[in-house]
Amino acid sequence: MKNLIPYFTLGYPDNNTLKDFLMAMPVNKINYIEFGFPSDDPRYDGPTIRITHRVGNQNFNDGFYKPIFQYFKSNGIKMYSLSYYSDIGPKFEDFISYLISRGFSGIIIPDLIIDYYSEAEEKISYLNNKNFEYIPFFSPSTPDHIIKKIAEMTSSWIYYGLQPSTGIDIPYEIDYTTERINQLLPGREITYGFGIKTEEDIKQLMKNGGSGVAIGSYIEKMLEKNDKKGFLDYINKIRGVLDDE
Amino acid sequence: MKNLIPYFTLGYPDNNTLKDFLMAMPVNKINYIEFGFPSDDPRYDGPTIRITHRVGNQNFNDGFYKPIFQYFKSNGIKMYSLSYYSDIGPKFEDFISYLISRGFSGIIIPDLIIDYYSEAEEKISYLNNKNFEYIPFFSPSTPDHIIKKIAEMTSSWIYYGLQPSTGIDIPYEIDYTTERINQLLPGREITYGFGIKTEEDIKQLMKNGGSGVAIGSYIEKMLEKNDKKGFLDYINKIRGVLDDE
Amino acid sequence: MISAINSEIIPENWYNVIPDLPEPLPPPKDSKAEFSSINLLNKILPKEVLRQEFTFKRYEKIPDEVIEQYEQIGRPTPLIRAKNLEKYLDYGGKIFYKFEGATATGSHKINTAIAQAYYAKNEGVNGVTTETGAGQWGSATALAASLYKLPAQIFMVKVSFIQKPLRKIVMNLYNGNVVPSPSNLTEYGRKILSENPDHPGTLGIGISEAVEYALDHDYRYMVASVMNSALTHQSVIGLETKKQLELIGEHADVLIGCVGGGSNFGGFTFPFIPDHPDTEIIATTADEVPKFSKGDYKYDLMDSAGVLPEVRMYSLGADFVPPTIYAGGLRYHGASPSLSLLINKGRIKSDEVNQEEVKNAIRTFANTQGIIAAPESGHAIATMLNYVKAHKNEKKTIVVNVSGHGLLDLSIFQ
Amino acid sequence: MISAINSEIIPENWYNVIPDLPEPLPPPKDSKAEFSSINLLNKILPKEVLRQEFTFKRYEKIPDEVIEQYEQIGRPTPLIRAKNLEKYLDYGGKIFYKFEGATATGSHKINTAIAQAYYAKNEGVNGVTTETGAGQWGSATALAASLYKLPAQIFMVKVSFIQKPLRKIVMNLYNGNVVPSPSNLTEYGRKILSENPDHPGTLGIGISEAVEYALDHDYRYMVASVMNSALTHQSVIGLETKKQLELIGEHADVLIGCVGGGSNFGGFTFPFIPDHPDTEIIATTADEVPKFSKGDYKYDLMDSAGVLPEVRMYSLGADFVPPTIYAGGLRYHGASPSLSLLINKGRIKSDEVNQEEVKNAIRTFANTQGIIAAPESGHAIATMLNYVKAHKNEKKTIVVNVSGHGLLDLSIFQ
Ligand SMILES: Cc1ncc(COP(=O)(O)O)c(C=O)c1O
Ligand SMILES: Cc1ncc(COP(=O)(O)O)c(C=O)c1O
Repeated sequence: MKNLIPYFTLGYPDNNTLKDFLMAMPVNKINYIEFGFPSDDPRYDGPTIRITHRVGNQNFNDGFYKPIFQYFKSNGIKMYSLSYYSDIGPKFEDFISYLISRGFSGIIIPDLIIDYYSEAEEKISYLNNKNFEYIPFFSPSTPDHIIKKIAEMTSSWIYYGLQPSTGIDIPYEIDYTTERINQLLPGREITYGFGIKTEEDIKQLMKNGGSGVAIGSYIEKMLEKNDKKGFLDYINKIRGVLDDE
Repeated sequence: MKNLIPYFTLGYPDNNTLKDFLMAMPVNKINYIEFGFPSDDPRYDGPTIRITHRVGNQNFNDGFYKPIFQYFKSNGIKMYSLSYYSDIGPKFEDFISYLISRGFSGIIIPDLIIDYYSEAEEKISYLNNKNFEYIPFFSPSTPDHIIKKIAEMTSSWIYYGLQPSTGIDIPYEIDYTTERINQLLPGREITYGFGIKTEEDIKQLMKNGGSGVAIGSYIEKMLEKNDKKGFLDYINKIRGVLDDE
Repeated sequence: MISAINSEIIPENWYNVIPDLPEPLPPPKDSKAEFSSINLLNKILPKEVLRQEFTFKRYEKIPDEVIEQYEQIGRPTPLIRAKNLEKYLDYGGKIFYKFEGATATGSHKINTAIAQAYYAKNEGVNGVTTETGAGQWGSATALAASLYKLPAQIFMVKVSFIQKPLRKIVMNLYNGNVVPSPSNLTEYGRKILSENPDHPGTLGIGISEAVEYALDHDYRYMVASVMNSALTHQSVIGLETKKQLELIGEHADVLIGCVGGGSNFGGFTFPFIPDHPDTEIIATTADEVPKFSKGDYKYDLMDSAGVLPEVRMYSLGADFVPPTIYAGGLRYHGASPSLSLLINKGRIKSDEVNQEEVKNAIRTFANTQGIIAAPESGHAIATMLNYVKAHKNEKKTIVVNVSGHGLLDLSIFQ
Repeated sequence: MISAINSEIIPENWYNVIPDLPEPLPPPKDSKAEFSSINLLNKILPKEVLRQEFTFKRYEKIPDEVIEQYEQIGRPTPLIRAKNLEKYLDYGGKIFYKFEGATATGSHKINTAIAQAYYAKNEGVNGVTTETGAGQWGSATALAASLYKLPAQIFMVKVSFIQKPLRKIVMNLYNGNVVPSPSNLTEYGRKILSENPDHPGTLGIGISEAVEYALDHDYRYMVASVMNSALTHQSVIGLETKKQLELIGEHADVLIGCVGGGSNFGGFTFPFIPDHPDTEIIATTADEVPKFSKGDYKYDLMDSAGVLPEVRMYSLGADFVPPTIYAGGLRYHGASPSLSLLINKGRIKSDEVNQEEVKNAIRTFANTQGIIAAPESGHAIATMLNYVKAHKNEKKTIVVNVSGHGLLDLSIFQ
């Protein structure tokens, strides 16, 4: 089964609305979930998600989410944290221990190999030793040799962002992208995300060997409008598209 | 025997001095002689000879020279007139009759194919019909096809000027020149003139197939100085050079 | 030059350094929380340019229509061995120079202007617009637009517009509409003029006017430098140079170029990055704009008006005001992100030269090689002369990019 | 451009048209009875130049040292098919242009300047000297002298010296010493200045000063145009063009160039004379200097001062003073003897164009091809545009010589 990975910034638009959406989500249609820990400087996110961080920062409260994390964990859904190294760097080990304690399977750190490349190797080894998945985040601007090197240091799935930042409508080329990635990372499980535009694109990505898609900005917009029905329909629709493949 | 062709402007520096030089000339050392009929516009002559024309124009007097012409004729020396077409053109036929009456063998007309090219063919035919030699005058600026064409219309010897005008010290290239001329006019009798610089050059010209040299400016200078001895020595010396070959 | 070999020298593909960088390139980011200037790019850049801005593709096919115009404006440009200069310097090595001044508008700027105008034309827009300081970029934009029969609206910083009347003539000859900025063609310009009718203008104001004009008239905005797409288009310089060196069996030991926004430098040197690991690469700036030695490697605004995104680069601060140096094209406060990264990682070195050195370098180059280099390019030449002096006994093959001629900047010698 | 093919395009020999003329060329003659200005040439020209002036040799070997400098200053120059212009004119034929503006000093003048300076250097003289009007020739002389490390003393007509300060800068960058003429460097100049300190100068005075300076300082005088040796050196233009056309399998049906003294025109077209009997050849002059239509084919002075010999040519009279037209290089009253003869014999046709046509032609050429042509070259372009209009349906291959760029003459558009 292809993976559908919804993304949520914790605390957006408010704790209760988010909980409402999360609990309504049909757990049999997803297998991974991505939680954004609100950042002070979500610089590689687009305007939609940037706002969710600012709001989430006000609202996030571990006590509120602890049972929710527990709920997903017990339903066999793997949880991944999206966190900026600029936020967690100073207290990296504590934060990883915290994530483990909350049942998370791994972490995505979009700025680690961009802005802290010299520290990346050490941190990835640390996570490997903890048996905690480090999910490499690559994008069009990740050089080939770095994609190879980082991928070799890990064995988990890989997150490939089609856009320079989330929710930005910049032309991308699916065939070239998958060709590149398949060549650099043969046989690897790849999730595509960051501004996928159409169902057609999703189909194409899966046809070309992708193993899943991550959906973020679109969901945040429905949370903002409190459109739970729209959200559920959307999840079902994408699930259908993925299953078609 | 190679030809030595001395040149004199009639009437220069005065009739008597010129006569004195002419009569002193050893007739066995020369076989052609060239007489310049003073021109109003000797434009293809250098400064030395230009002056002789101006002076000669004042002095020339047919009656004075008639016996001299007779003297050379009777000594078997062929006489050639050097005349500008700009002077003789209007009374061309009369002038040719006059030359014939004075025992001349032919005529050199330096400006005919330069400034009156369109009339040249007709005039040359006229001379041919009269059995009067037309001596083609060529120079570095005569185009190849014209050298060929004019030469084919005549059978006499040919006057090749090494310089654009007489007595002008401009670098020339003997080997190239004779190569060109021999190629364009194989087997033809060629006299070189117009500013030959050294005895070495004369030797070289003869060695390369030239049949004679014409000497002008140098002689005029000795006439000017009334240096008869120098003149006779020079004639002897050049004769020697030619005979060496 | 029309000859059998032309098609062999002009490359078929541009080269994009992104996939070969030593580390991932920090992407552009929005400087304001609510407004996405990255999204704005979507509305003002041709789609293809935007795509190229973020592509990982190492090679980007140059459209046939662009190659045709490259040939029309004088590509390939010559690579000439500066034998007279070698003799003058008594240098045992070899000095080559690539001469972008041989193109129609007299500098490398035309290389990206043609590409951008082509993509704009292809998308059926009404015209193109841009800002210009000293006028090099405005000239290139005007000609490129004219080649594809597009109108061009150029906002020229008012003080330069007044000081450089010849540049305006050039742009007019190329069918460009040039106005001094601030102008009354835009709301932004009108607002500034109403506050101060004698405002001398700035590049930031010019950019803001051009962007507003593009949005209002369905024009596209033309990017002079700094951005990755511009550097990719400029790679034609380096790719030709590589090919030309190859044809004569030479290997570049040292590459030298000058840096304003980084486009001629990146275009010239980046194609050597993947397969010339031992080639020394040196970026020259003006003493007065010491971005690499005194600037920080940080996220900063591309333009003082904050219209375009922030990028991570060496920067002296978007509001840095350099002294009025004679090399207008080197006054920019930052440098292209990819170049900045390569400098930060030590792959590319930097150098700074002062006005006197540059003037002398231009003089020496003129009276030995005959070429009067642009003041910007004079910096690269000055660094090259210093390099030769410092490495007198090493017989290196040095290649310097002379990004433009200085025939419209002669007044600096007055 | 450095490439394997360069050496194939730059010819090994110059071409001299003399042996291929339809009739013998009337030689130069002295205008004064007592004084031989032809002899004077002997003292002021390098021996080799003088020899070439009167040689019948069809091919003259270009010395290796000259070929090396030809490469240094940008030869071969490009031959470009003006596809944009063809489209703009909707012309079914082909238009090519040879671009001499691509050389270091921006015009063809450098081709003969290098040769003359080389021969002067070879003969161990102290320096070279010449006069210059608008400055093109002075720039070429200064650079050529600098390339062979000879001092150059340039007498620039005073009024131009004042009006064109940029030209002076260029010559200085090329190590040339430039003074306004009349100057106090010569007796002749001092005499004129003592009579009128504000004398504006003339080309004739400049020539007299240069000749005097050459005689007094063991310098050699450099000949800009008109004389045969200069045309022979310029034949590098036409020989390259022939080769370039050959390489792409094209045949020139029509050749067009502009005529001042005739050097760029002769250099461009004469190499086609011997083996292209059917090629139409058209010489363009300015309406204001109608030498071919209103001048006489006669012996006349080469210079108004009467220092140089008389030659047979089309002339409006050595004291002809044309209106101050924008194309300084076309103001000369006569035209090279060989060209005059070819026109007189009908082998070459002539055309005249007016200022407005020329300006429009330069504009059209600029915004289609990107090249801002020199005003002189603009005349050739104007004739070409008229030719295309008049022969719209004949698919000719037209080749036009663009003898220089106009970047230092932009003020005509002000
Ligand atoms: C001739 C020339 N060289 C260099 C530059 C610097 O720009 P960049 O660094 O983008 O090549 C400019 C900019 O105007 C220029 O005109
Ligand atoms: C660019 C250019 N073209 C043409 C000419 C005319 O001279 P010529 O007829 O000798 O080529 C000049 C003379 O100054 C010139 O500068």
